[in-house]
Amino acid sequence: MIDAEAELGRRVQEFLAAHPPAQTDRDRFLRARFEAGLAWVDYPVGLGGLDLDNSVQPAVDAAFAAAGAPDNKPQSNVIGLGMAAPTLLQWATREQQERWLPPLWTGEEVWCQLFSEPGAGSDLAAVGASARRDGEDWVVNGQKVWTSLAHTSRWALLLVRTDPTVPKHQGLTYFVVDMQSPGIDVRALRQLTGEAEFNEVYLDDVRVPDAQRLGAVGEGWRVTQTTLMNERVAIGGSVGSRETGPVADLISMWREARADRPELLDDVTRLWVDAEALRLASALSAQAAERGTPGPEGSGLKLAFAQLAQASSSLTLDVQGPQALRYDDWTEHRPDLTTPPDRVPGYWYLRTRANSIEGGTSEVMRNIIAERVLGLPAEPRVDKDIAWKDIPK
Amino acid sequence: MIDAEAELGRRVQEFLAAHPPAQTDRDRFLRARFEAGLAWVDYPVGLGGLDLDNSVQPAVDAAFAAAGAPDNKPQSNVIGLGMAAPTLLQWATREQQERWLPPLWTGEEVWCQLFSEPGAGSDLAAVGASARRDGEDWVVNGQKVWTSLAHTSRWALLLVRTDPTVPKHQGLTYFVVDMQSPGIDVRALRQLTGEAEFNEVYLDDVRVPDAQRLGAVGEGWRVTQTTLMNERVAIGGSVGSRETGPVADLISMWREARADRPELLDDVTRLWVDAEALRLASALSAQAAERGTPGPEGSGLKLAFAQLAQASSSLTLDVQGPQALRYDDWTEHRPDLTTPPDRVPGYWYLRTRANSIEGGTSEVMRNIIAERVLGLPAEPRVDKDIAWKDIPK
Amino acid sequence: MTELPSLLPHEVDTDLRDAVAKLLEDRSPIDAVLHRCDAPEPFGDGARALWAGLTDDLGVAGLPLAETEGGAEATWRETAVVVEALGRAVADIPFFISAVMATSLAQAAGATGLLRDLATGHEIGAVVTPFAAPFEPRAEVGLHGSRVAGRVSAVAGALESTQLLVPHPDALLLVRTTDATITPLPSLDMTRRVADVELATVEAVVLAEGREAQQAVQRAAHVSAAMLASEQLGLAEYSLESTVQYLQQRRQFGRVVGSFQALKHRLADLWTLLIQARAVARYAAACAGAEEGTAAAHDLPVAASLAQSYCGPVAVKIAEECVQLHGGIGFTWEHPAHLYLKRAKVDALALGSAAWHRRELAKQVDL
Amino acid sequence: MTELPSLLPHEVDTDLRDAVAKLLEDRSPIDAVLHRCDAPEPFGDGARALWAGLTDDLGVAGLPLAETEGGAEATWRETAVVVEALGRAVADIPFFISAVMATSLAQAAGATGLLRDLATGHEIGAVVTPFAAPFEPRAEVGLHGSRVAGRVSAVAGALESTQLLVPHPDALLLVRTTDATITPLPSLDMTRRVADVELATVEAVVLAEGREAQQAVQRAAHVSAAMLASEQLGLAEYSLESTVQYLQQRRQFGRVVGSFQALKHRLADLWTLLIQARAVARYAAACAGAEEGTAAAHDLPVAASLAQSYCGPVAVKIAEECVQLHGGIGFTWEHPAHLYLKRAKVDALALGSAAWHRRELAKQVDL
Repeated sequence: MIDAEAELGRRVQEFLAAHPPAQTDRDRFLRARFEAGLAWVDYPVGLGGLDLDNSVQPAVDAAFAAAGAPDNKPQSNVIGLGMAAPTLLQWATREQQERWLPPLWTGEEVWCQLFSEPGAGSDLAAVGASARRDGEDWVVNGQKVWTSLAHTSRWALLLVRTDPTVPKHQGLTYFVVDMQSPGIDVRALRQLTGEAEFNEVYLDDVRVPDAQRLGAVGEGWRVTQTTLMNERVAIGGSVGSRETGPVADLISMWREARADRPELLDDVTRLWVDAEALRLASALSAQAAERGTPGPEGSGLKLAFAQLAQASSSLTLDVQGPQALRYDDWTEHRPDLTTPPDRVPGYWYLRTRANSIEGGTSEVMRNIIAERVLGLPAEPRVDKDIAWKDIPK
Repeated sequence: MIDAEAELGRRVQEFLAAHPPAQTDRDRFLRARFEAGLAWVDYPVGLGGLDLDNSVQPAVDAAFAAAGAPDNKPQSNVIGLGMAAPTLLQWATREQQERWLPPLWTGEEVWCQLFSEPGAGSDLAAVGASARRDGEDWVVNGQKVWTSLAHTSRWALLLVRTDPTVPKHQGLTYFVVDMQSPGIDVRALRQLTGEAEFNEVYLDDVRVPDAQRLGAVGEGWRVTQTTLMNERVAIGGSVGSRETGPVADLISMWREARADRPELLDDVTRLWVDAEALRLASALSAQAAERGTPGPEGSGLKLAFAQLAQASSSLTLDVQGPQALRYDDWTEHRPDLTTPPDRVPGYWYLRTRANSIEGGTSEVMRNIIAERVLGLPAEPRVDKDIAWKDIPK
Repeated sequence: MTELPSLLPHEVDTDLRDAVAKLLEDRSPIDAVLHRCDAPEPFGDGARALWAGLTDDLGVAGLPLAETEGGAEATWRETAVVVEALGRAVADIPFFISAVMATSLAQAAGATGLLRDLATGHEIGAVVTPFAAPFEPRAEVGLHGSRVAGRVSAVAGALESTQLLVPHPDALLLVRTTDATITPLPSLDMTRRVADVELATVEAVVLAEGREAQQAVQRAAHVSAAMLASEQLGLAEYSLESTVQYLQQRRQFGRVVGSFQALKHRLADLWTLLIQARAVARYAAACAGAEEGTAAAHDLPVAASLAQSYCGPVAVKIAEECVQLHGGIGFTWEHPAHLYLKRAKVDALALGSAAWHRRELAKQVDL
Repeated sequence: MTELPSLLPHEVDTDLRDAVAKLLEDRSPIDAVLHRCDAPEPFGDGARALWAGLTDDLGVAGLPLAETEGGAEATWRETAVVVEALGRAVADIPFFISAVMATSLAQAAGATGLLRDLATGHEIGAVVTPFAAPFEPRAEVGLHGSRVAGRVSAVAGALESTQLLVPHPDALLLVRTTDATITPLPSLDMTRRVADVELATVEAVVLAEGREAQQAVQRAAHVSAAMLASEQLGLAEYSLESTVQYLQQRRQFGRVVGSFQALKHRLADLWTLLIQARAVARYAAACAGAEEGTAAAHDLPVAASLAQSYCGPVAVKIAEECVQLHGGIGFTWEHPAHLYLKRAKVDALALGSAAWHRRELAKQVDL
């Protein structure tokens, strides 16, 4: 193991020597890193990796960063890296993988996810966008929503209904669709913060080659599970130090303003406590995962994170006092997702409302905990055994 | 109206002159008051009343109290007065009413309610205690629970299943049963406070004459609704002055102990606020009822009352400090229900746990509000259209 | 039972409420409010039409004023009915600022001339105090004879106003808005925008001095806090009703979403808070409107802080749950849920936070 | 990521936990605990058998002590495993009082002889401080040379004890229980009864004096608060598990009650609190058990107050919900839910309330 790590370290140094970051074109450098198997070291050889354990990835990334190598701007392609890549790894053919994975990893091609619809939110399996077979293609029609990055994406993961006459989970099929295809209309969706972080995507007779299908026809729900599982992982994230994360602004604002607002001490302390409890629980969960015995805490941590982020951003306004009424920017614009935006507390009060909706609502998290962790029975289901088309909508 | 009130006032004075309280035997006095129609003035003539509006009752009671007349110890017979009487008024025959109402009102006969069972709590319509017709009698078997006053009662309101082959709400029948009947076994049920306020009642081949049936066979659920409706009314109660009710102990304890525990000020103030909000909401509800436009607030007020009582009694222990660990009496005994017991805060912390269970759980209150007040749909019901005997238990 | 004032609406209240609601429906549908949030200036034509309807047609700006003050000889109780209706519609007009804050202050200072102007609605008053702070005399303002100088931040209604009332520790002053520099700020609640007010040694009319000025500010602070609760009640009522309606229609998992028990129970809890907030707001309004010398009038400081301790957090909670229970759609700009959320949160900060009012209350009732 | 100590159980912890759990199952089933609550004296035969099993057979009373102190050379981390298991079983033995409170105090005072006695379990120590108060030197006790006099109310474990440790502002004293007058009190938590302790000018051994005594008490207060969190965790775990089990079996309305979404969501929220309480308790134990000079050891005062700010209220909430969700049966004496409720509430009051610890924490972390 230690030999293997040393060997890997040598490989990285050799690569850096052969491709000095300062003298190498960014895209060429990244493509070469992918080809050398130093992109995702746990991926197969030929697909950006070396079939190693993913625990060694941080050391590789650190070595590249230390050498001043360009990174693949992961924040610009979160869905591609976090969700599309593992889904392709599991479900795509080798040929598909070789086409899609390299530019995905280098960031040359950004990915998005066409899953949610106005009528299929928490109940994702209810998607109504349809695909009809026509020769070697499928013809897709429908409307998707909450699509972040649709406006910068080359490819999308698409979940559609190919058979409305069977129960809802059975009639779905999963495709990769070229966002440059005719018939795709991406419209910015302005949200309550003023920004347009998400999009609505209208699909009007969009042709998708059958060769871009992942999994069998009717197997779309299973493929979707792979994608969603990785979404949850991505949301987990790392454990910061004390007073970072959702309470950071609150605590620093408090230390500035506390002399004027002593009545808020107990409220602030309560959230300090909640933040530290969540941080320790996240650390415990991460330690268990590192040891190879991951627990079922993810849904609970997401739930607690949303509550904490919302409560903290709300109290920050109370602590801030008169200036809290000052907003910064209501103009409709695309947020820069690569760095956390430097915005006023009022912005965060509004933005954190989404923490309990995006990536699985808090209500869905509670269902998951109750059923999968605590083993409580599912509620009576009225839509399980009937054809999708017969479900009341 | 004013004439009618003056006339009623004269009637009361005449009665008091004819039956000087100081010189009249208690039972005789009360019986005479019943016969004079001055018991429940809104009841029919001959059944304790004068067919008047019930808004004049308080004035009558006040006049009797002012004259030093004995009362009918309403706290010893809460179920009789609050629930049995209105049920008898609506469902019993005149003959039954004439037998049961006079000693009920005078307190010579106490009543209890044999409704809940171990397997039928919130789901009262699931009662499994059975009655089988046998000549002019019914033969009852089963177990009832949470029966307060069973050990002092002469009569009980009994809900039993007479037909297990029809859906659960349809197979129930309602009886009045003599608690002195052979086959009735009343056992004290000790609760977490140490007291035995309630009972379990075992019914073993108890014979109940068909003449003691209220409503038709199979109509028991409708009769039960009358009883329960009056339970809710009884729980509502009157509106006291500020700092009375569930926060009274907390506030007085706080004023004693606050110098030692300044960190609790905000918690205490929050409950003061909640108490005042509930008091004002109760007052608004009472004012609406007085004006003849009662609102649907009852369930919400009960819910809020339980929360407040529980939170206040809990915080009282924090305020009390070291002495909070001292309990007063764990011995199993029957509480005296005629006066509010003078107990330590720890007792109230425990006793108030029942506020969210007795008389309809807080969960049932929330269902009622959601469905009857907000008009949200009922959940899918799996037990509605199948025979009671086929419902999984 | 202690004798409480009536908390029920009188017949005239119902008429008043219906008249205001009708006007709002005609002149200020929610989409129009939403649209006006993007306008560079507040109080555009649509909002002005609504204002005119309220002040000219219905004449409700001077409800609590005496006839000699240009008023309708009603009380703050009736004003509360208007405030609640405007809250339901999250109306972007300076009614609360001018007809409640400024008017209560002018009334308490006995500024009859000003009151007559405010009552017509042709003059619009604003109080130069940061909206998200306790309503108190401002030390940021310097007084030099009858000239005032200073800068006060994030003042609500200054942009719409024509007259500025300036509470100073030693005097209550009146300045024409045109004599001040008003810098608009992008505002968390764009239906009630805030601005910085700069007074560059401006000549002012002294409305009251010394203890009289202080008492006037205190009275206005109590009346305003009490009346704000009715706005919060209106916000909460509308938010809850619209959420219930949405959940009665929206389907997921083949079921009406409003049939899911977890959501039903949350809505039941919110409704339970709402009926209590209603009683608290009505009591505060009754105390504000009570005749001097009565127990209710005497209880106004308690009722006002109680109202802001209770109704602010309830309105915020309900508005937050409204966004949450609408799912994604509630997070979009085009759905009005966010207007209620922003107003509710700003109102909870306004005139002293709930925590600040709890401290006040604790002093008042000896906790 | 800041380097945190491991919050996961070690292999040896799992063995320890299983051994204690087995012992509890054999010698202290919950019905036996319930039965003993009605006994006039605490620490009857059954409880003594359990105590003997823990101290003699498993030898866990001296886990964190050095060999020279009669200990097992483990740390408070391992003691926390025992405390958690005892909390799950709401065991009515003086382990927390003697093997945590008294032992941590004797250890901090360097009272080696006493530690050896406590480690065997043949002597049982109790600290003469009101259990429902911050763990601090007591001014009720007067010190006259080496003689102590005074009365301390509602002391936990005094009835079971053989040795009393008396923290006084100027010294830490040791008195034989037989030299004191112990008046038993009916106790809210009958599984950990309290008594008034009267010292009528009794000769005492001085274990430490002045600043040393004060530091010993402070260290013991931190260790005890940290360890109490593991007891609270155990209470909460059992309460939640038993509630889930009950709701998986109980049927109403033709459905398993645990399938009702409102209850499922409440249980999910409780579980979310529980996993956080677990991490907080583990961290506090790790800090208590950390080697001197490490970051974790330095953080003990914060970790201890954090633990009592968080775990106390969580255990109470879960125990209260356990009673509620059991419906009527949870309100009966014969069901053990109330034992957990009473213990959880008393523990939340013990060694400083959550509100008191939040104040301490605010000072520690500069809020």
